[in-house]
Amino acid sequence: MEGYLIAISISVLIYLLMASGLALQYGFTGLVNFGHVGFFAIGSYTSALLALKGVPIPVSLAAATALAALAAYPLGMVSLRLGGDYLAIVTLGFSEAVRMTLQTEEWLTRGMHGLPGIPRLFAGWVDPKMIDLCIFLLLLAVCAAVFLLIHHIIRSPFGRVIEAIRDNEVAVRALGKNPAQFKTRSLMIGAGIAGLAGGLQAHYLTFISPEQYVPLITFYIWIALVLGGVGSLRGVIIGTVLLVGFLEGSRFLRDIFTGVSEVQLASVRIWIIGMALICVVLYRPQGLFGKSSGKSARGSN
Amino acid sequence: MSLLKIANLSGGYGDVDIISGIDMDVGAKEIVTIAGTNGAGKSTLIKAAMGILPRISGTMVFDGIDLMKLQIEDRVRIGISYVPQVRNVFGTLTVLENLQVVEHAPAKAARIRDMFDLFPALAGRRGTYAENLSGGERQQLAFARALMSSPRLILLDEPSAALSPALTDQVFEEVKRLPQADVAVLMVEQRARQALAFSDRGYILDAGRIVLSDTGANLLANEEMGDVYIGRGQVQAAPQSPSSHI
Amino acid sequence: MDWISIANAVINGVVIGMLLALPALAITLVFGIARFPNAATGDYMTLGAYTTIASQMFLGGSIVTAVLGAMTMTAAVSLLMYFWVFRALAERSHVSRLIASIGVAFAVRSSITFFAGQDQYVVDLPLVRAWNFGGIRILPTDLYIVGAALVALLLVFCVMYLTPTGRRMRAIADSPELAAASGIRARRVMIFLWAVAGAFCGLGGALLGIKAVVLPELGWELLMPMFAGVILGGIGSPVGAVLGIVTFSIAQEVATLFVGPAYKVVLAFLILLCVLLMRPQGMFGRPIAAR
Amino acid sequence: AQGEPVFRLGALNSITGIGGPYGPYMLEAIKLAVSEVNAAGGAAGRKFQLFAEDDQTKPEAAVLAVKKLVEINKVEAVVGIWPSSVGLATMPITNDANVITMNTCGAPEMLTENKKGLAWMFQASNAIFGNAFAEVARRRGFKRPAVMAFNNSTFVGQANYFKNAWEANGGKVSAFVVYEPNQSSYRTELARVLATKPDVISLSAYRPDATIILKEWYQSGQDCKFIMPGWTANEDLVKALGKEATEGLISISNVAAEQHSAFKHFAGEFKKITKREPDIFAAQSYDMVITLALALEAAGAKADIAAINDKIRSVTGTGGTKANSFVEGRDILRKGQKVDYDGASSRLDFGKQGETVPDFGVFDIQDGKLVLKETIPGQLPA
Amino acid sequence: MALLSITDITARFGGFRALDSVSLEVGDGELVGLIGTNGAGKSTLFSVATGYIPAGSGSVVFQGEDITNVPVHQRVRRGLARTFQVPREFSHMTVFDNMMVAARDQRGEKLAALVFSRHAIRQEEERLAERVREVMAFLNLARVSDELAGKLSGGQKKLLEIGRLLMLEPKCILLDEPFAGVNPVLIEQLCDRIVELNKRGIAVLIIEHNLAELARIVPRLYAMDRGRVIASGTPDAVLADQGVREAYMGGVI
Ligand SMILES: Nc1ncnc2c1ncn2[C@@H]1O[C@H](COP(=O)(O)OP(=O)(O)OP(=O)(O)O)[C@@H](O)[C@H]1O
Ligand SMILES: Nc1ncnc2c1ncn2[C@@H]1O[C@H](COP(=O)(O)OP(=O)(O)OP(=O)(O)O)[C@@H](O)[C@H]1O
Ligand SMILES: [Mg+2]
Ligand SMILES: [Mg+2]
Repeated sequence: MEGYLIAISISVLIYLLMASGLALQYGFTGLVNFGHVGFFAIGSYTSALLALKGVPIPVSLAAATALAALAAYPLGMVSLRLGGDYLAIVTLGFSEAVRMTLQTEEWLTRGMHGLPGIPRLFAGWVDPKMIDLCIFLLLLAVCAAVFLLIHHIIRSPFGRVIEAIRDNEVAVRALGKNPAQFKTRSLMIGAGIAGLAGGLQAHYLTFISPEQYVPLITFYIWIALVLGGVGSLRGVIIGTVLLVGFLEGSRFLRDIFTGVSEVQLASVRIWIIGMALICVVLYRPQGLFGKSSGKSARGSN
Repeated sequence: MSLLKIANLSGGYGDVDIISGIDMDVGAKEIVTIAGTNGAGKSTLIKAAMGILPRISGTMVFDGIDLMKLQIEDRVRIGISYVPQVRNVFGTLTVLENLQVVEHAPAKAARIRDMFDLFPALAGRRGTYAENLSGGERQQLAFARALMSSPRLILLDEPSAALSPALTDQVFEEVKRLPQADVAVLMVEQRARQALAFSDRGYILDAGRIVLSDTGANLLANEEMGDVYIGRGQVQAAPQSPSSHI
Repeated sequence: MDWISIANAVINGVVIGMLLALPALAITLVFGIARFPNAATGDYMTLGAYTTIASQMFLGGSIVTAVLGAMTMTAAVSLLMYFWVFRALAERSHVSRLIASIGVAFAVRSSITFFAGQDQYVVDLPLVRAWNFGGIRILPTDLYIVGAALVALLLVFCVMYLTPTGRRMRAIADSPELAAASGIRARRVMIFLWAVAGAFCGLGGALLGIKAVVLPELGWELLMPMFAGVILGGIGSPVGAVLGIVTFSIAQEVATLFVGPAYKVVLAFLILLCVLLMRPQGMFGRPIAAR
Repeated sequence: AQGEPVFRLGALNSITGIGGPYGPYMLEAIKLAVSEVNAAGGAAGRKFQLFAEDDQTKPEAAVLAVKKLVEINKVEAVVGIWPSSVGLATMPITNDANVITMNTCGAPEMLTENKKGLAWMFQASNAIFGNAFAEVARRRGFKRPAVMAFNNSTFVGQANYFKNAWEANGGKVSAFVVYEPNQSSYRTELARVLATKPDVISLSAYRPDATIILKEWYQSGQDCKFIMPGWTANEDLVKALGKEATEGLISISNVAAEQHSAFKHFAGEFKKITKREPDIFAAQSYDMVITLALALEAAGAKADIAAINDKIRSVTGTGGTKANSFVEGRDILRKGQKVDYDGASSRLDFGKQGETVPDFGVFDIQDGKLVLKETIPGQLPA
Repeated sequence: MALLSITDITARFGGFRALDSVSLEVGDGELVGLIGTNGAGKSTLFSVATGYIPAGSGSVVFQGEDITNVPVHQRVRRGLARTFQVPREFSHMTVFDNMMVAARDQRGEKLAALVFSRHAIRQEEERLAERVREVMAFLNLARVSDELAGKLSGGQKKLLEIGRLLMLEPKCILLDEPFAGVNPVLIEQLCDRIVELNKRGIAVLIIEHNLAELARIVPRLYAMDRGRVIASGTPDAVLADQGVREAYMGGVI
């Protein structure tokens, strides 16, 4: 039982890391990044390949973070010219390009065969039974650090500028600030976090293959973000927990719907997830726990 | 008998009342001006009359019809039209389309021709997307758009803002002529002195309440009000003979 | 590469592009007017394909009635979802509408699989051979597909640019409040929009079902190329959507000959990126005002 | 059923995702086998209690699903694992938890990663399959084969081994195309292959994409043969394409050795439930449960996982008395004899690393029916 | 020597010539007005001067340097700032934050500084907040300090626009109809403030249709019509110009 809970928690925390990166990019900077999974993939493969070559895991994770962040640099340049939905499709294309490359360049990535036998975090350091727990604790610490970092960033003058960019880029330029610079940095930080998440996941799963990095993962992160309420870190946490809750909790539907076949049950699961999405968006406009709009109502006299 | 009768109207965007306890009349063929400081609630009041304000209470009757029950579109149908202060044109439509798109316009083509006669600057730019218009051109278009549907009451939110003196005069002349065509006018103006001069009546709004209402002439004569709300006389009179006041 | 292969690849790209042009039109209309990328588009297509299969299986009748049935069905579902979901979200950020549409996509697809299962279906139509003009192959059924798409495009174009409805649509897209203050009844216009969008998806899905096989993920998998096409063409532009998706498809097919199937997606996206860097608003989009 | 000793069995199937056309039937087959075992009073007196999960054909979903099976349902074995990606991603977990797994994965890495010997491959590995394809092409006298494969590890592996095996004998492959899945047309990919004028195409595909490719091939009017895996080229494919377009396709699948009684029995029961012919994965899934049951029977009611696992090779290996069903095998075991279960999917002789090397049946599709032409022994590449 | 000199600027939109070789100068510390018919090209000229619209031909020289091809934000950093005719507030931020963003070269905008000089940043923030409060008090915005800027009234947004400009401490400011929609009482105060700013050495170029106020404060005036400068000089001279009277004031005496 605890093992399963820990596994789910690990899954939550990995999604959470990714979501926090996206929260910085979209929630606070307004960059519509639909290629988040691309950075995640870059992180995974970088760390996995390095570790398989014998590089110590902390080093490989650092490299994963750095490389994912670097990969975001050119996209930041592109985001200079492209707004909103146009950037969305370009980033989506980027993540697909990453996946195709991983899939095709067999000499490096073994292509579709994937990378088995990636060194596990903490392997050889602690009792195998405790590894998952340790990974969970590590992720918890990483998440906390990342949240603190983001919290600090968005409260700073830097955060104020990226928030302003989200609202009105033209006006930001009129204030003598170069939006491209801020956007690129925000994109790189978010991407780096996703890369780190990817690396950690690779060392947790020990097997990765290109099929894991499909755009659906990006959609999931977006869903988490919107469920919890865009623009608040607390919302990100709740959204992610809810998402994984929907995805995983629906496994236990079997105990409720005893009559239906397995195929139908799978349909019911997806149906419930779909309905939950619609209902949350419809009936909880600010996300379940987002920034309320009440702020404006007070104090006009 | 008054065309639009507002009684004890309160409302706002959130929980807080932006306007409260408003009583106001606009008679048929009357020009009524609302003035007041920035943020007093003038636009909010106009929006309430158009049905755009999210939350209102009180009564509003237009020509015997209870307005509180009507949708925005229906208010247009019974003869109310509106020029907002901001976002007053469809930016992604061309000048011509901005006029064509108005519903309830009898003899549309002829009416559009009239509008282009009235504002020749627009005629030359008929194919331009409205978002590319200059500030003044927009204002003209917005006014023309509101006239399209041959309304009986026209709500104008600062029609002269961004207009050159020549055009301001032209627009005001047009407003002055409206009662002859059986159109009543309720307008918000910052150039209140100019506006009150030809208004039948005026209201001064402050912090969401009506602090003074009287005929246009009487308001202009009220010194204290001038200092606090509508500025001293010479400022507004200036455009006609600018050099004398430097 | 010899020119015959290239010609065939181009023809193939045109056919696939035209097939996807129908749902792409639906996407661009909804995108331009209801202001969000509707992720349920793909699954409306799937619904169209399955409805075609179902009406063939249970009601018999000709393929034409089956396709018409599919169009009606998807239009109905599309309207239903408008009334329940998207109407209420009109004032909200387009990302929340996007997420809601993902929810709709899941709900529609899982409703299908609940009854039809995960296995594949095929539309019951005899196979015909292609006409062969000295190596260049043209399939009669493909001509129908292209024909249907062209007619649909013409229809949308006429409605958008020659009738008041199109103007009203664009006015609502621009500012719902001002549209209402101009006396436009948004309700009617939106009903028209969603019905047309649904019917187009249904038709596209049915045609796709005829051409390929019918699977639960049929439409969902095509979302990305369709969005890419729409964006390439310029959001909100019907002509752009069709030309965009056709260009995108041709690029993919021709690229298959040169860089292979895996990198064709990458290449197509590179083309997209290059076009966007030169014209950030897409091929036929209107430039965003400079001030 | 409380108090009665049970064996907790997990089924991890690809119900949704790309495995959708196969996974649900694999689960049906597993349920069928479980009910047969339980109807016979269980194995060593222990009844099978089944816990099913959907892995969505995705490794990361599979990880959570298998965690749930292991941690919450406390299963002792997991059967029905279909794609190699899921097999490879879940192996570390099942190994850690000491759980037996039985799969249909074809990736050779499954063998090297099977470090504890707890995993059993019921499907021939890609290498063996690729070899068999090449062997059939050679026997049929083809000169210019081309290769087309769905881009995933199984099929790319198959295609590569085909190419290697063919070229090892000095031949040349006229075209080698790996295509991206989930497309609505493969005409340009196909055109690239057909442009090289092959006399046969080794098509490693699943049914949906094979349906489209064959449709487009037929429409193109160009003449050539196809060699395809049995789970794709079967009655369902005929149903989808009609007799004319499928005439003469060569379909290869592993067959139960010598006589088909296990398969016949299974197919009959399976048809009663699902109204259709079982495919090879369903047959393999059925065999997984029966094999496990026999091993449990042989190891005894008190045996631990390791002891049961040890028996798997012995209840299927050569040298025992042949059995074709659980009851037959159990009765032989009860007599104190050694048993050799020959299953519905193959004769199931496991190699050192848990792999099977089945015999392959070569079928031609004639007038919409699969007709067995010959049987060739499977073999690893040289 | 002129602080800002615009020479022979031309700008086209498709076939439409919005600016037709316009030349204009603002001297160091000068206060200059710009009037013109609606659609004359005044706002377009501002956009060209600040880099939002590329100049078709001609040059923009600021502080002796040719900045015709310098990007917008760098022009602002050199001290050439503008307001927009249609306010461009950061609608989802509070009025206070709108003002805070505006201050230039904030230490805390650098990521590295966030980690290494947190104390300095805090001090800087306090200093800025003080200045923001001053400016807001002057513009009558203190009352709405915590409101989201998107919810301000039309006039308040114009004031905010000016407020942000004041935070920038530029050398030369281009004001695009700052008084449109602003209450007359406040206009007078704004005028005084503009004059005061100008006295401190900031050059101002101001587009305004409110001639009385404009003429009261500017010593020099340009008039534009249909993309050209048609007159320049003292307000009296310009407003007496026959062409200007016809084009701008509809011939009214
Ligand atoms: N992007 C554009 N496309 C087409 N025409 C444009 C564009 N931008 C401006 N114009 C036109 O250029 C002319 C000048 O516009 P500008 O905004 O500079 O006028 P202005 O002098 O500021 O007028 P106002 O006093 O009304 O604000 C106008 O006729 C306007 O329609
Ligand atoms: N959309 C909105 N949501 C919340 N509050 C608003 C909104 N619009 C205006 N307000 C508030 O209502 C008050 C009155 O605004 P209104 O626009 O009616 O003022 P006004 O009298 O028209 O001022 P101005 O002369 O500047 O246009 C202001 O304090 C403003 O902050
Ligand atoms: Mg107002
Ligand atoms: Mg202007």
